[in-house]
Amino acid sequence: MDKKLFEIVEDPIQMEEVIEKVTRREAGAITTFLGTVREWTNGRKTIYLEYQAYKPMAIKMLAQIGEEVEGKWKDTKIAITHRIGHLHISDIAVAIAVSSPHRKAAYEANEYAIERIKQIVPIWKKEHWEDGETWIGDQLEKISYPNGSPNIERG
Amino acid sequence: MDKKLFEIVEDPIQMEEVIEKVTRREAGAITTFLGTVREWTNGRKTIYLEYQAYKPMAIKMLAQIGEEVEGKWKDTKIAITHRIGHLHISDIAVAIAVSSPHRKAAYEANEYAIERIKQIVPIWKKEHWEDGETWIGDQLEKISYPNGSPNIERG
Amino acid sequence: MITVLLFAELQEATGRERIEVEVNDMSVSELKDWMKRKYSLPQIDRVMTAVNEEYALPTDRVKSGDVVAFIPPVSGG
Amino acid sequence: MITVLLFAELQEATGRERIEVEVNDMSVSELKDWMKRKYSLPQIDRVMTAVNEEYALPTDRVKSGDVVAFIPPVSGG
Repeated sequence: MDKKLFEIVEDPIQMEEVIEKVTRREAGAITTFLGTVREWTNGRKTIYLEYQAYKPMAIKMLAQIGEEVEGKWKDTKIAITHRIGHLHISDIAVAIAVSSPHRKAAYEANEYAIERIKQIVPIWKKEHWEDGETWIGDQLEKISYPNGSPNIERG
Repeated sequence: MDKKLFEIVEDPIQMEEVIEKVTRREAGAITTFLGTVREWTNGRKTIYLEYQAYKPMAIKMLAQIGEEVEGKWKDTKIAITHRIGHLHISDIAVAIAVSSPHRKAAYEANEYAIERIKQIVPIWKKEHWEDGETWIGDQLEKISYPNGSPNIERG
Repeated sequence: MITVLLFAELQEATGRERIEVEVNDMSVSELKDWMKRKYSLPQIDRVMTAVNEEYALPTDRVKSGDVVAFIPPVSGG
Repeated sequence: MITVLLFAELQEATGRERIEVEVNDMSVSELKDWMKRKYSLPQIDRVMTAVNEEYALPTDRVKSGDVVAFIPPVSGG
């Protein structure tokens, strides 16, 4: 699997580049997901976010998600870029692009990928609110490991 | 509703521009769909496509889909650009961007929009195959008007 | 006078994009029947009709000054 | 010697990104218990563990030369 399909970057994400990675003559549908920094969460105002990653493992886990996707949805191709560091409102934190001959698979595979990112990829978000700061984990958002789902595979 | 959110164009579609139209401080998720020209359909090789539109009505219908989406999924914003004319393999024929505070709505609304485009927007595709040409309608693809769905509204 | 717009296969079958029809006050289905005979268009039976850019029913009336578009099965997207 | 990597809240609680631990051959859960006592980290109980960049079970053994990362609940995306 091409390593560049799965990246952790510190500079702004260029959507067109992520889309280009999955563009193919046999694809009729490309779906993308952009996770952007939202100003308000549960009534609290975000000033900026800080993302941290365990970079080599995060890239491995993104590639694992890619294998899962391409196993579950035949003929799909996926690329994922996650940005880390200091992000402002409306900045793109993550971009996922999936191409497929048909659109149904492109939507399903894309949504599967973002769900898995939120479960198994070692990346952490620190919210800097107007009135404080917190590392976001299962205490504030959803439980991050429903049913112990990081799929521990034994060697 | 901002008219520029719904466009029929003859030049290549710039994805970033479509995304920009729906980017908002309150959005945490943006989904896009790109319909691209596929080389092979049911074993026949496409050389290029020709799209024709009944332009003023097509823009109206895109705007109607926008109203449907924003009525069904609270706090979503949608932009749709469809290209017409001569398109080659991998060219983008249609781009849909939906922003939403939460991702589930962004996926659902986006998929709803492409289904509706294929039902009610007066745009036609002529396939130029290696061995002939055909206007695509319900004789070759799916029935275009399942259950008479163009929602005829009486004034 | 009614303006009729033709697209896709109907445009190719007739060699016309636009036809001016010298009638007033007829139903959409009457207009379709007239088109079918005059231009030999059997496929017009499976075509939707828009009057002034809104989808219309077969029983809707068409009046002088209206723009009627015949909409073959669409295939955008 | 084992290398321990700390992230997010664990990094801030300890003031350390990386710790070298002078032990050989212990289980992941024994290492967690040791970390919990030594650095006062009650939250380590709800943290996943990766050994050499693969998620590990509490019963997995950690040996000299391994890189162990404690992975607080992730919040990417």
